[in-house]
Amino acid sequence: MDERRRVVLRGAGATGALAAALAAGLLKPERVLAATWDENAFRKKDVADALKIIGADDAVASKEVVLDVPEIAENGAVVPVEITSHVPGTTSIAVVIDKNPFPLTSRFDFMEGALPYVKLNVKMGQSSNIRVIAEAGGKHYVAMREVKVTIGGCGG
Amino acid sequence: MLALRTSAVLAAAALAIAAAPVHAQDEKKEIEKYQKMLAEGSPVELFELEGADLWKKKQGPKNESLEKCDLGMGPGVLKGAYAHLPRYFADTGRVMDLESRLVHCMVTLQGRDYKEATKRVFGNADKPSELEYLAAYVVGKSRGVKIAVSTRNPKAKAAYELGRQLFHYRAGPWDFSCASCHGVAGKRIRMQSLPLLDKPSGARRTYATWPAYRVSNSQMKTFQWRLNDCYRQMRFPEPTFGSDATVALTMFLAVTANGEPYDGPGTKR
Amino acid sequence: MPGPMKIRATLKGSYTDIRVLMSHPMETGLRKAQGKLVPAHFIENITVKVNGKTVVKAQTSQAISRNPVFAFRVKGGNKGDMVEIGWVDNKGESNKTEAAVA
Amino acid sequence: MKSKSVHLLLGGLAAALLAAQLAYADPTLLEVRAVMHRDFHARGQAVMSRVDQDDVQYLCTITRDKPPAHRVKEMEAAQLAMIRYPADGNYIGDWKRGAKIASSGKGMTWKEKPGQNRGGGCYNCHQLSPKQESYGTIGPSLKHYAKVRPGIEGQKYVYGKIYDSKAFNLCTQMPRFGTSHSLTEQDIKDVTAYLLDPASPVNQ
Repeated sequence: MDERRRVVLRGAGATGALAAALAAGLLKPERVLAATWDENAFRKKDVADALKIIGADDAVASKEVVLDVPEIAENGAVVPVEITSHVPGTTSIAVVIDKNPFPLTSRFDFMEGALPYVKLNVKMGQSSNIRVIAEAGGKHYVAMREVKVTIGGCGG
Repeated sequence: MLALRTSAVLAAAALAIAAAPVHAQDEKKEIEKYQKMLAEGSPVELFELEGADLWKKKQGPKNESLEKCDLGMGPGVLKGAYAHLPRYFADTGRVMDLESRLVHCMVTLQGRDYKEATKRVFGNADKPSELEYLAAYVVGKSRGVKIAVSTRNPKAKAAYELGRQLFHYRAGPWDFSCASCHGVAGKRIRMQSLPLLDKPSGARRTYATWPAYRVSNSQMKTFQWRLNDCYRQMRFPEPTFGSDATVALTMFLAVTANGEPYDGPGTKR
Repeated sequence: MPGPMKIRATLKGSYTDIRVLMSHPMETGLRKAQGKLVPAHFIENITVKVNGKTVVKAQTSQAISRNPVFAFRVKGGNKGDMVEIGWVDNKGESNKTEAAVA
Repeated sequence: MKSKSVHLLLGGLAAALLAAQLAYADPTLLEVRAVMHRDFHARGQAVMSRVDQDDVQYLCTITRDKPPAHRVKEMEAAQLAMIRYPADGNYIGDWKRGAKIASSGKGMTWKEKPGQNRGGGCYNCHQLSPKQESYGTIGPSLKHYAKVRPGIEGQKYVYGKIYDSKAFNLCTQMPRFGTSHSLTEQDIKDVTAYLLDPASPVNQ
């Protein structure tokens, strides 16, 4: 799909090279954004660092952000998560699992026409809090639930 | 830096109030919720799609597809076929389950060698087996059809009786039978609920949701696998794929589940 | 060769429900097989388009379950609208598919 | 298990009967065993003799775990005689090691080598440490078990129960870990310690 552009991005590495590519008109800004993967945020191992880098370290707890998860997961390989933001003007939702080796699991950006809703399956290494952060008008709103990952079966 | 950390900690403290603890009485409800959400967000349909392609794929010495395979309702008839299996097949004089019948079709229609067709009956997440894909596809065609397995044929009846005896047969170093874990209602192993399988109350829903996608190993699992892995955990020798004993046990469970609308391929933890 | 991918888009009155299934190993890079670490292999970007217009862009990590399943929603919609979803993973592999709203 | 030989002999007869396919209802247990010999195969340590029942397994199967009282006493006594108590008279080992054995559900399967991954699978059926929330309910809760089974008598009982559960409750679903050579003497001492040592989480 966008393989050539990805190669350019990967190869560019430093932002300077990317800026140069943009200036040279090789890439349109909007298309660059489409393939961006926020490596810096996804590689953070500490939840506070991950929250900080996505600008959510001062997020306000909000009942407008609805997080539906089972409180007990029989297997950490698949934990279903359903999220709806009722915060007006929500433009993105991020899903963070505090105790995972890399807490930030995903980020969804909603354009014109999309409802701020997503359902997905995440992996959890152990029992942990899951928090979802909705962004609206530059502010962050958060909802959090604890999910217990249990041991099932005979273990044999 | 310090200020940022403090605010993060405070935010976490405020949130802790919102995160309600799990009470024992809610455990069952929450596990049921997990299972429901798991089924709703299941990738099992991907296996049905692959299975459909495999069903139509010409292969083997005869370069034939399985499209004319008779699963008991006539050549190529898939709708509802699984809901009537295992059953007695006059052409082989045997009671057969889905997997043994599929292999029979590979041998007779595609001209394949039995050994080759059963060389790799259980796959893995990286490479599922042919039978796992095919089972997903075929059983999906019985979704919503009531399970109606007949014991009218004497051999079918004998298979049922043998299956019932096998279910209760205690042996092995740990003295287990199927009933050791599946003979009492309302018990669990670790946090895993154990269905009572020799009574319709427990057998119906459980049987109707196998074969299934197992999220613990991201794999589509057949019913032959289910029995195989139970016997492994019972510390028995290995049941031979497609053998009369495995078909008999399946027969016993299927008949006990009669009347339940089939609802697979399922999704399990 | 990426495995199959499947979209189901259904009009639900005031919104359209979009469900997508993707075959992908989503290897964490932390799992060992035969004593060796299996290299990380996971989808990083997903784009959802309706009638050619991008509505959702997602960035994902190795913490998304194997064989990912997502559900999204768009306002309104009409039967026959085309939904196109594509992904790109960390190895540069990609896949996409489309389906009409039913 | 000596009583196996009798059943084996009868098993041969049943196998002969089975040469013609079973076409009648309600097979006897010997016929069932002959089917298993035909339709199962040895794999690794899971050898075919594992499907041969001893007298306890046979009686419990035919009575659906409700053995007649007159048989229970004599058979439990025979099981009791099979328990090898530690020669040093010490039943208590290392509870920390016992905790690992209690948590592990592994060992004795066809995927494992003999003696490998020796687990007791205790949590599969019992509650033990109050801190471990994932526990099974097939067996009774053993939380704070030192209170239930105090003193040296308690230690001897627990050691014996793990070694051969059938000596105390003939048709219990609990395996005979010592009699079946699933756990070693040291393993059983360690699990006994996990259950009874005051420092063990089970008693906290």
